[in-house]
Amino acid sequence: MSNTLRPYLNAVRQTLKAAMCLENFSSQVAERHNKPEVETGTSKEVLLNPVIISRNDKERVLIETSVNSLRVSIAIKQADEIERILAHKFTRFLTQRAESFVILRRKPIEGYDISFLITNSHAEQMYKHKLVDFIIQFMEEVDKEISEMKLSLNARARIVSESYLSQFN
Amino acid sequence: MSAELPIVNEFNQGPISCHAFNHDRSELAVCFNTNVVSVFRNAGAGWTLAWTLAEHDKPVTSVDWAPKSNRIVTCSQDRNAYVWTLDSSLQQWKPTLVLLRINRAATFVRWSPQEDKFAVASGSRCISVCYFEEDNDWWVGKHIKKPIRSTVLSLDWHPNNVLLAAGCADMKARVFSAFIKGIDKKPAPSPWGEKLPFNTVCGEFSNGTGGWIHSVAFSPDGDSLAFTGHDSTMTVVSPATGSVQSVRTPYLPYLSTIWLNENQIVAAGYDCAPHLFELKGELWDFSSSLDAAVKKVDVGFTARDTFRRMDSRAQSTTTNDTEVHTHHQNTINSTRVFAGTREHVEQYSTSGVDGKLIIWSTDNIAKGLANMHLKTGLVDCIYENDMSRKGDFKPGYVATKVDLSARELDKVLAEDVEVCKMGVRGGAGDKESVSIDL
Amino acid sequence: MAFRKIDIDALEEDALGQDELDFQEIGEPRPPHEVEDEVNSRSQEVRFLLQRGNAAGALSSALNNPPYGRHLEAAKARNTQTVMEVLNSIKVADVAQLVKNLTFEEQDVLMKYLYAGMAAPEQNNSGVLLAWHEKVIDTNPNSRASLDLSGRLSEIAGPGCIIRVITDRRTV
Amino acid sequence: MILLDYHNRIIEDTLKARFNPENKPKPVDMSIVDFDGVSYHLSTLDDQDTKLNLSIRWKCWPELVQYGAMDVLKREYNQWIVTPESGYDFTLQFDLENIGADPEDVIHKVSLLKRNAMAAPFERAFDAQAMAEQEDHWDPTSSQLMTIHYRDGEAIYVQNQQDRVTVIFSTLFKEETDRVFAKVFLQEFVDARKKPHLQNAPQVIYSHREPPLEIRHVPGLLDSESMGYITFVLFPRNYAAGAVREETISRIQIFRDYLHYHIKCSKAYMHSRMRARVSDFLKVLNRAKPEIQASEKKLASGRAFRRA
Repeated sequence: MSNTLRPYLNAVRQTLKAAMCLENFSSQVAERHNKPEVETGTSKEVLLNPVIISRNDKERVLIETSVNSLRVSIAIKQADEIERILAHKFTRFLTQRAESFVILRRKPIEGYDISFLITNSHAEQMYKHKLVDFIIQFMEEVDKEISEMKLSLNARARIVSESYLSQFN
Repeated sequence: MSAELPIVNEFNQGPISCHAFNHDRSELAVCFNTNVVSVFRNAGAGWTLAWTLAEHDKPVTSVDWAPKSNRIVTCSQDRNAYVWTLDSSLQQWKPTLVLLRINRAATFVRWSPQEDKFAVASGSRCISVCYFEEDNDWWVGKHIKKPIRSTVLSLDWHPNNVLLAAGCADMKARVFSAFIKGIDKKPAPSPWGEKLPFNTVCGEFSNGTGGWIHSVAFSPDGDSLAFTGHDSTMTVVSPATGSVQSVRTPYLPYLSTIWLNENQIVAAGYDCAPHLFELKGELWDFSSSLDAAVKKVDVGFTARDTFRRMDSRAQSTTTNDTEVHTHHQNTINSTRVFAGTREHVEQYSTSGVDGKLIIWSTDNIAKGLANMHLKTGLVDCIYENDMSRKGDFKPGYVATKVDLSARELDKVLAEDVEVCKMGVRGGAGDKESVSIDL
Repeated sequence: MAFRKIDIDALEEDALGQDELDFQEIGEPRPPHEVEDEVNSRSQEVRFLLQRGNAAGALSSALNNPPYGRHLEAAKARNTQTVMEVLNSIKVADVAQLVKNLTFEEQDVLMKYLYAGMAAPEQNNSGVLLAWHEKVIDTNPNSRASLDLSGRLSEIAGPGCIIRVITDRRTV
Repeated sequence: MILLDYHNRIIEDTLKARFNPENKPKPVDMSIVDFDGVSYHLSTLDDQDTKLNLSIRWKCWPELVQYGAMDVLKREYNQWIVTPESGYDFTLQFDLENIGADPEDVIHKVSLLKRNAMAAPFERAFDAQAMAEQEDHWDPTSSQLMTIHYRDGEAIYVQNQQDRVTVIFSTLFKEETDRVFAKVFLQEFVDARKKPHLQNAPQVIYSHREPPLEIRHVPGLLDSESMGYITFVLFPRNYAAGAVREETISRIQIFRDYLHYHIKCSKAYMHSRMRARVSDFLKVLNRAKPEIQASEKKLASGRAFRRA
């Protein structure tokens, strides 16, 4: 299955590179305000078509773009209940630290596990290509982390049960 | 100053949102994405801060410097614009009040060629053309409203001081008349139309595939208009011949455009490098990137870099060789003429989000293209333009575009090999399939 | 603020409505049944071409003037299905060559269908779509081997056609 | 530290200090806590510092007494039993000058007070099963289902059959995470018997939410998503008289706390892993910010000039 991982990440990288063309755009609705249009959604003409890149029906990335902000939402592979719980705990752990993550959205979008909100000021403060690298690496690492945690949990369970039951002999 | 390599000025004060030079390019007004505009003077030893124009309370979005009358106009997201005049005795810039009468942010400002009025694009779906009223000593704005449906992103004045092109976020580029009685004389007839009362729409165009219009630019003689949209497309319209040519590029969108001369346009934007478009025969087409950035040579690495590189390599599994190999490390948001006349620009300046202001020279373009003709002048091939009109292109265009594999191209240029015939490797159908004989 | 019930911004007559935005580029809409017939006849033609092994022809005609506009959901789904059939039936080896011969217009349309296909992973095979996506970006034939003056080849890439998928409101 | 101790470490240490002849007796008034809501009170009598009282309070004490806890306690602590302190269920009293047995022994035995109290129902079930085995036609209704509500909402059910004794734990998982983790753990418990070296370990059955057959008739069983039932099937070889029986009784009691302890450990481990991963991500993200190579202006004192 890993053969679709590379094209999947490559497609996400290219789409992010294309979508992350942001500029400073003050609000057309609220006077003297400058808000991320993808979140407010008040001026329709500055919102662009959202696109979805999917690897299978579990793993997909939704990219919603607007003139001054971009929202990337990721659905993480959750094959069974244990992975679902681990993914949930991990994303909650991250969203609670969204403050230090700067580009992480506090609440993921409906139907997705984690969302990034990148505004034009982020694209100004940070190198765009490095932001794209970060998101790609984030996607890889989260998958790897969850499967590692699942393995470690199974290993712990085996040790715990064996050490308890082996005393009975 | 027609140095070969581009001159890079680093200010290291954050992203540059806009810049403007004075008449002799000795002084430079720049805004670092803040609410103040810093004016630098180049006393030979680089740019030193001379003045700070502080009147706005929100980020300044655009600045323009009238060469002859030496007046600066700034506009900002706080819906205000100010005209600054230099009080020569106190050596201080004094702002004068401008009544824009807009209730949204001002996004773009340009002096008219005769510098008797300036146009301010705004987010309240209108353009405010301001002229000076002596009796109450302020600038007052007249609104061009219909049929603008969204924020106006960019403006460009026609040489005749009356026509004004505007690129807007409703995916339309329009040409308006900004004729103000009492100030403007009746303009000479132009392909854009004769009777031109204020606010008449002399032309409305779009790229065809959506995308807000980021920049508009009249050709040197004003008969054609080039505009770039967010759909990475450059369109050139000339009402005289009625031709509308859209050049779709495979690159990222362009945020600013200037004409070098009647058949060369430079556009720069999210690809962090100025790109050249050329008119070949009747067909506009993408020519090449004008940023010959030096390759990041690995030799002579400092220890810190090697560790950082090892650290980053150990860290990310994906090959992140997406280092940006261009002079500008981030988006270019404004390109302006630096030296030369409107008909023949010798140097142009670009400023970007990476806080750099770079002055490029245009004479190396001609030389570069020449050597791309590969010396023999034998080049004769057909180039299929991207209007995808199959079959009806005329043979015999001299091609500067070649479609070679990377290896072949390097070989050609590296060894100055004598090349006799080059062409486009086409597939089935009508394109002539010719390959390179080295 | 509960007492303010009226959404003043909706009354702003200049503001562009979503409906108007989506169909601004399309011009006068064609009658739905005419579009449906065209889509059905195209799917037969494509299947016929595929059987005769003319993959390039099948691809070009599948991507030819897609059904844009309002109330055409059935026609759009049908056309997407046709394009998916073509994509799935072409061997990965000659994808690169086929993509090389597409014009810009056909490439943009192909990209739209790739993203439309990926939006419904349960029906379509995302793996195939991803492979095509990679090919369209890397060997974008019309991305000129743009030569900059030092002879260094600038990056061949096709983010441009992705951008047009995002900006073009004529969605498939 | 995978296996939990059976005895109460605090009591053991405190008594070691108090029984130590060098330390002169001094007034003591400590309240100590243990798993499953057990609380102890270690205190000296008001006037005599040499008299040390240790009393225990447990919610399910009456049930334990009903299943013969007093006999077991008498057997273990006969000489030190006194009338229980007010507010507590059972009290032992020691005279520091004359402890009445080898101090080491006493300390170890006393720190197992909770274990000994809980041992009663198991011992009764084991004996009942031993007798039931002799009779050739044994009447199953004669075996008594002993329930110990040792924690709020959770209980242990002990019942003997003719050839085995079943011990059922009903336990409550507060959080969904606990429930899912427990499922993984208990799946391993159930699969453990397949391993060669665990052949004769007791059989473990886990059923989530619906109670096993043996206790289906018991009234008041909470039916909720977070309820789990773990059944241990002990065979005579698991509780052969002597040291094996003592060990088995101690171990079977601590099972519930053992399981929950390890679930919490896993959650803590996951937490530390996530924290490490987050700091990695932050490092990579900060590398995205260009280091503004502001030309460091040096002040006269050599310190870099930082614009405020």
